[in-house]
Amino acid sequence: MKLIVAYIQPERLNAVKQALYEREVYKISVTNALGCGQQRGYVESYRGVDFEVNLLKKVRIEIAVNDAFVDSTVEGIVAGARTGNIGDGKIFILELAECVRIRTGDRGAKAIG
Amino acid sequence: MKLIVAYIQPERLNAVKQALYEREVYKISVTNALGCGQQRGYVESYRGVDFEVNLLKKVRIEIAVNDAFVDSTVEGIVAGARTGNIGDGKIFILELAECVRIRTGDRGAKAIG
Amino acid sequence: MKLIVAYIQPERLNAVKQALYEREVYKISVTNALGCGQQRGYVESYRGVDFEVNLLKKVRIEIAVNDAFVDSTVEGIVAGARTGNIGDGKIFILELAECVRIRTGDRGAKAIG
Amino acid sequence: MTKGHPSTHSTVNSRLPHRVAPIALLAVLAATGVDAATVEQQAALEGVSLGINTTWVLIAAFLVFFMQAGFGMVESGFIRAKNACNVLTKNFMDFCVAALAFFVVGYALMFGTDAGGLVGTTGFLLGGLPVRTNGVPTFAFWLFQAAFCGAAATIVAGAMAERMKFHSYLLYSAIISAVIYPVIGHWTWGGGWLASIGFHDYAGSTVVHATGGFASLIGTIILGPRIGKFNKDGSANAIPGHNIPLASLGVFILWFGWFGFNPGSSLSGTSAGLNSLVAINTCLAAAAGTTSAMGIIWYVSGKPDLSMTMNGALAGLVAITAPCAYVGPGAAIVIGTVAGAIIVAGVFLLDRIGVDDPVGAVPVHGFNGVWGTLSIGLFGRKALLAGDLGGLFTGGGPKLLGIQALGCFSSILFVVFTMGLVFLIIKKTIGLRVSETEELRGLDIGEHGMESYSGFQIFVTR
Amino acid sequence: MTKGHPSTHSTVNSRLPHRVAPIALLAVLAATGVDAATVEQQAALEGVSLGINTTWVLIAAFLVFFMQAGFGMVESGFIRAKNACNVLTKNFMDFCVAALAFFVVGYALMFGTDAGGLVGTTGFLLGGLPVRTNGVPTFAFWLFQAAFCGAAATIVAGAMAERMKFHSYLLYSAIISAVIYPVIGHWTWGGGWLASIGFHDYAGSTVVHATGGFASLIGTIILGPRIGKFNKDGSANAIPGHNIPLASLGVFILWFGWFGFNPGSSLSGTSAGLNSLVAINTCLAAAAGTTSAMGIIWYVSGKPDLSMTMNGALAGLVAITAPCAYVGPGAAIVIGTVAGAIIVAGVFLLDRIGVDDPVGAVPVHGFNGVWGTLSIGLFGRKALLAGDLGGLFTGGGPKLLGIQALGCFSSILFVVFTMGLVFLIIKKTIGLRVSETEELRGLDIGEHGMESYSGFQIFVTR
Amino acid sequence: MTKGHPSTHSTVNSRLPHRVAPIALLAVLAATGVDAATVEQQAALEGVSLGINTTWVLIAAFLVFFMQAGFGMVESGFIRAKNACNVLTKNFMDFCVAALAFFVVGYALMFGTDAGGLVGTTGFLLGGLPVRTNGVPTFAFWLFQAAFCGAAATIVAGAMAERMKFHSYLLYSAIISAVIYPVIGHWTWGGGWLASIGFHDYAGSTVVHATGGFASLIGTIILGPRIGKFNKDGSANAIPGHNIPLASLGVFILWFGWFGFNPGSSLSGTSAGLNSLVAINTCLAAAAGTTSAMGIIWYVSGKPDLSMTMNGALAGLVAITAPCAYVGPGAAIVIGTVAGAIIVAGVFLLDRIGVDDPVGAVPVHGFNGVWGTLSIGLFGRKALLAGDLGGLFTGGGPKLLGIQALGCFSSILFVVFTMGLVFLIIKKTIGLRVSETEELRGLDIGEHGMESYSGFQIFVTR
Ligand SMILES: Nc1ncnc2c1ncn2[C@@H]1O[C@H](COP(=O)(O)OP(=O)(O)O)[C@@H](O)[C@H]1O
Ligand SMILES: Nc1ncnc2c1ncn2[C@@H]1O[C@H](COP(=O)(O)OP(=O)(O)O)[C@@H](O)[C@H]1O
Ligand SMILES: Nc1ncnc2c1ncn2[C@@H]1O[C@H](COP(=O)(O)OP(=O)(O)O)[C@@H](O)[C@H]1O
Repeated sequence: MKLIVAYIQPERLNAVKQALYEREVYKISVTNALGCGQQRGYVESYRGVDFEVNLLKKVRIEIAVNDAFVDSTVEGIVAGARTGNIGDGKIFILELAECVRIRTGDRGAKAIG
Repeated sequence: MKLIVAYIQPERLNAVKQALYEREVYKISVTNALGCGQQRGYVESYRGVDFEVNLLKKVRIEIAVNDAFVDSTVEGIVAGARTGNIGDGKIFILELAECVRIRTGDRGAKAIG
Repeated sequence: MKLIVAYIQPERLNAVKQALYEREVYKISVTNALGCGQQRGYVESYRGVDFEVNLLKKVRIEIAVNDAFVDSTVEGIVAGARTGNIGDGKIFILELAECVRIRTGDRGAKAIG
Repeated sequence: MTKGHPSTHSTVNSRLPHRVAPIALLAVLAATGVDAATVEQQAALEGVSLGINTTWVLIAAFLVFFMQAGFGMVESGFIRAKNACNVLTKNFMDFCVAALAFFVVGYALMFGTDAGGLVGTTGFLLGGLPVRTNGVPTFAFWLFQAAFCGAAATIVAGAMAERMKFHSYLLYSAIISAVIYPVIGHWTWGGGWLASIGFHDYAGSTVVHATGGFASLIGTIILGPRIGKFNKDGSANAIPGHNIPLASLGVFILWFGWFGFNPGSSLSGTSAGLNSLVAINTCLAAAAGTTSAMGIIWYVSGKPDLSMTMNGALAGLVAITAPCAYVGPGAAIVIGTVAGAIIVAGVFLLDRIGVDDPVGAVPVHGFNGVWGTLSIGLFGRKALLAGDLGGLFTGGGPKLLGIQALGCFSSILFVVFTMGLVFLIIKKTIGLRVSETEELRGLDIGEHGMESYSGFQIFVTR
Repeated sequence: MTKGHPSTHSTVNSRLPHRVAPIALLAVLAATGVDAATVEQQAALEGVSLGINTTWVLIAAFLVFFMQAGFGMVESGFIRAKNACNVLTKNFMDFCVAALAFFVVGYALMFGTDAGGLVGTTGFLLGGLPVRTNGVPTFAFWLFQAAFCGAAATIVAGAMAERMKFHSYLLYSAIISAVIYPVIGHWTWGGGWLASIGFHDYAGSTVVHATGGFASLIGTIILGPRIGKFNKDGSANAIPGHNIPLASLGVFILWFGWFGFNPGSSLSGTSAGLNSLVAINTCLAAAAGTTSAMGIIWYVSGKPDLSMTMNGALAGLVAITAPCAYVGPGAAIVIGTVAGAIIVAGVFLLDRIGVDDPVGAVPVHGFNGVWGTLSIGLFGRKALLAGDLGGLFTGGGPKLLGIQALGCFSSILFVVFTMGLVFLIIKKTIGLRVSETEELRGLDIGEHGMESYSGFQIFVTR
Repeated sequence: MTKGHPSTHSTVNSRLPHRVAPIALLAVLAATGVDAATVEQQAALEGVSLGINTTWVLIAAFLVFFMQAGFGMVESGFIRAKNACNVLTKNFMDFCVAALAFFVVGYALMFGTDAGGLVGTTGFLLGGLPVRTNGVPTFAFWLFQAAFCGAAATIVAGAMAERMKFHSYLLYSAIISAVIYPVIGHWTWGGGWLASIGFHDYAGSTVVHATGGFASLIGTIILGPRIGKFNKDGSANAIPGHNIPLASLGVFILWFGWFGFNPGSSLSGTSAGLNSLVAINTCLAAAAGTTSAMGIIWYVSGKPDLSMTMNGALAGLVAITAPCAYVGPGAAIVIGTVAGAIIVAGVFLLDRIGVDDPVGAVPVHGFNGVWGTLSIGLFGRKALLAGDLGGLFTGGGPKLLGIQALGCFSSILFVVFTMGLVFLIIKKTIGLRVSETEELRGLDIGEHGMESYSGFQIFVTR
């Protein structure tokens, strides 16, 4: 099992969800994040004082999948999130030691989906 | 050491905290999340246009524990979060390579608690 | 590759970013979190009813780095976040199995920076 | 030639004062030998006087209407974000339902020809009414009174917030504005039995506020507390409001609107002295209520809690509503100060006895409505009361206090009994309370299918 | 001796009524043998009468000004957080640009000496005007009218929100307040051709609201829908507003301000009966509009949607604006009820035909502006219309309805044509629409370099 | 018979104009042979005139009171969420403390019998005052003035926000409303030495705004900047406000309230022409200030910053406050335009010299208070000034400018000196500033134990 973490542009979230659905990945968790990467920030100003905002709004996605689904999940995220511009985001893949479904107490591969 | 990540229903947070206290797990970190799982979303409408909301409000808990505490922690989360309804949530367990307490520079098992 | 997760005091974020810049770590992701650790909470009251707030506002940082950068990153976070007071925070280090840059499809060490 | 709005306007504008003289009056005066110019001027004078009185009443009515916004902001700001739309919809509909119901039946029950001192019986749909009432056009008088009716209705929205079904609420709202409030209003302001025994309530501490406050009390008791408000041992938990700046704006709007509520109740812009007295009393009592509530909660809990402080302002305003025309500024300060103490004690009391009133409507409107009404019996000045009774501390003996107590408690009894019945019947039939899931997720989504703050990250752990 | 503000004040205060008598009038009256005291009193009376009328107009103007805040809150609350500052800046500048433009040219075009029934030609920079206009000081009249002008301009801000360039908007705003609105206003209120054929629009359902509403319609069509509003198959997506409590406050403020807008249009505080009629009608139509919109959307979509309900209140207010002085309270309720149906149908219609109006400005102000104007031709009462025409259902035959339709549609035609041209020219030259990136990130950052809610976690996934 | 509120009401309503004639006047007039009807009418006329003047003053007072809400929303919207409750509590208590203090001592010091041109000495607790003052009931006059006092006090809340201890603030607030403001007010409006040398300040650019603004300046200097406002090299960081829509609502409310502040200062609803002039000037100066501030910041920083634009509106309003009755609309536009430039320059200046004023209170109220006061010496018209002096650019020579400068600077000197002393003493005794931890966590939790937006996710990294 793997835990896939991805940072994407907020406005791509719906496309990513769509792409994952098509790949039969239905369960995801989403949080709001701020990211600082290659993408240049922008300048805000407030009553005459400029300041650079270099933490840009991103969306963080977390998906636990069985190993067989890793490739299609990654591919789905890329398909949905990619625009070709800097700031498109990153995907991180972690080894998932165990997974528990709270409702039933199921564990492992069975619990994940 | 393990890093335990759990998604639970927001209104179960206090019960989970309580259950963990009873199991001597005092340190947790919490973030706001949206989740899309087996639980059906609901329909909102805005000025006559319906739309399905399938990202439901969840709470994400992160707890780093020594291996000895993994079982009781998982059990505590389940005890606090379980209602038996779809949407109760999931627990993911990751291998934790290292842990550092910023204040003291302590590392490893000593730093975790 | 490692995924470094750190919880710090919100007001130390700028200092941490600064310290990481100086150590040539430019890419980070940030989320809002609530933490419950050794630090005592505080009492709020609302129309005469007191209640203890023991989930304190924290900031969660996530940084993916190549192994060579782990030490300097950890050291940078400590340098920026440490005040010596309880509540300074923790750093967790996870093994990172894979990393993908969405824009280019690059994988591994190349994708991380 | 430049001109403004067309036809009618011109007519209206050219209707100079000397043209409005009623023919009859002219004739009478002419017959008595008064010269024509004087007669014309007398008529003109009355036209101008009517103009200023109507202007006063209309502007006051607009201000009282605006209080509805204040109620909405206080009620929504003091509850959780997930129920804000719901309470705002209730508050909105309170005014709309009140306006329509007060038009169709309420006004008739309240101000129609008295039957047995209990209820009015004429003027349904405003039919068959004289052009003027109490010296101003009946339509202006109606608007002022309709806004009062809306205020009485919406008090309950806050107390029963976060758990009451929307359609049940609509039903409640229609009943209180169409029947309950008008009947109580008739007793005191419509020439009913309380008016005849000399009960005084200048602008409605009892008629409006105690009515709304005690309807809230019985309603919230029947409805039960919100999930999570009380622990198993009976101790109360705090469920903080989600938007204190919005609530504070609401308090300011209410205070602003109260300057229409109280001073406007003279129905007369030419009553310069009276209006000024009422205005200064309103202001000082509110200031005193705020200050004393803040001081007491600071002393008791160690922090100057803003939510309690703001309730103190409202407490002072409610308390001064009945006596504002009958006492001097010094007494107004005393009345407000006591009101501030009552609100703190009242909030603690309700928490102690397990009654869940999310916004403090019961102590603000109920308890202080009683206090304000009674305070006339303590501080009322003979000269201002225009009778031969006065207050206990102002040399008038205990009689007036007795009358005040009788009027206040009989009104409350009536509202508790009738509204209790209404709520019980609703509970048994269509139900009062939303399901637990809906309460946890929030009534905004459950009842209205929408969110108050779309896109914002909000914790709903409580 | 205690005294208030210095010199001028004292002068003003000591200027007792009997001193304001114009010499000429005194002479005339004296010559006719009327005794001096009476003459003085006549002058004094006129002074007082002028005072109350001016007070009425000024207070009404203040209320209409305050509507600008209501528009701002409704418009910003009904859109996404990322564009709130942008629409608020537009709304702010609408009033400021309107005030300056209406001072320099607008007033002259609207109320200057008529040329061919089409446009006014004198009074630029308020030069050469009489001291009084329509019985009140010209400056007071100007302020009331300038506030109307600002309202007409800002309606468009909401409809074109979330995607229009800021400097293009400023240009639009200057043109509508300096030229387009004044010309349409002249036709009806400035003695132009519509006034002469007997077209009635008491407070501006056509002049203000249909003008703003149809400028919005043509503008939003030329501008195109927001990214993500419509799917490829043409079906509409909901893009919920980010702050419904704020929007609801805005609706209350608008309703409050409307009590200046409509009743103030008599320009006369001494018109007690007329003002009271207008006020009650305004209130009842709004209440009916709210109730009917809520009922219908509840029936249609299964939930009492608050955003639609609030639009219902505004719909009722817009619809009653033209007929408020010409119909009775019963008709006002009917007019409001129909308005509530129109708003629901209108919102659905625009979604169906692919027009994206984020706040519902077109159905609220445009469609209901038409309905309100036509309703005079249906329900207008001869006695109130001060002519010999009446409404279709009130025994006046179809003629008035025809005139109303002509007036309304010719005004709309003019605005659609001229504003369409303006928007097209802007589009071809400096551009109407921000870049896609800017639209996605939000205009607050793109156009103003700031955030509305700094520090708050807000999802911008839509 | 239908009737309204009981007893007193009826009495009041039946008190038709011809009944209010003071007996003495009747006797005098009768003795001079004027016939009885005329005498009665004269008395009635005066009653009506009093009614309209009182109505005007009361409504203006209500509007000025409502400005307190505007201040609260601007101040809280322009700071960080973690300190919003704190500034709102301060703002609330400012008005309440001001009302009570102005009742007990302030009014006496300001409007009591003059002693040496420096201070009033009678009327503590409003005792022993005449029934009328400046032609209106003393109570109405008091309310109007008390609201001004509250405004002067609350200006400081914004400038010293986000770091000042709450109980120290309360102390400051009591001192400024009980003593400092009344003394300065006495000099100009209470018959003091500035009034006698012909200093003009119609509605308080100096008396209210410069007083509040320069108290802010000295206070914020003594208090020191917020943590993180300035870098080591002295350059300023932006600390953006957390709720710009709320702040913008606040600006609208202030503008709305200013229509009571300025036009109400005539104390006379019968001064139709004067009130209209003041109203149009107020509106145009605000519009010009907004437009020029937006234009300048756009030019300077490349973006039309809304926070600066809104400050421009307030700058224009402050600047026109003194001259609004003495200049024409053209000059009002010029005064507003310059005010817009002053606010931008002022904000930059303070950032440059290391003074931290979170909401811009010093440049808005302080610098523009000075500019407005001086502008009378530049643009004042002889005819309106009711003396034989005029402005420099209106042919009146430099003398008036000199008097204005003297009055303005001596008032400022007094406030800077006395308030400086007060703040220093507080600093040395109970302390001015909260602890660093508390400042970082926010004063809402530290001082009041509550959060403004419970449940919302808010970043507090700054
Ligand atoms: N090494 C990293 N550690 C943590 N987060 C990262 C890292 N690299 C990228 N991110 C996240 O991904 C987002 C996009 O990265 P960026 O480098 O701007 O895009 P791109 O992949 O197109 O070069 C960043 O804003 C940040 O949130
Ligand atoms: N495979 C997964 N990857 C990421 N998050 C998941 C996954 N499965 C469940 N979740 C999270 O857990 C929440 C509850 O899951 P759900 O399937 O609805 O409940 P249940 O465990 O009762 O079947 C989801 O809303 C989501 O946030
Ligand atoms: N074992 C843990 N699991 C998850 N989060 C933790 C853990 N320990 C600490 N944290 C996070 O770190 C924050 C700081 O921890 P705390 O113990 O208060 O500080 P210190 O490291 O100075 O003792 C906590 O608020 C919490 O968010």
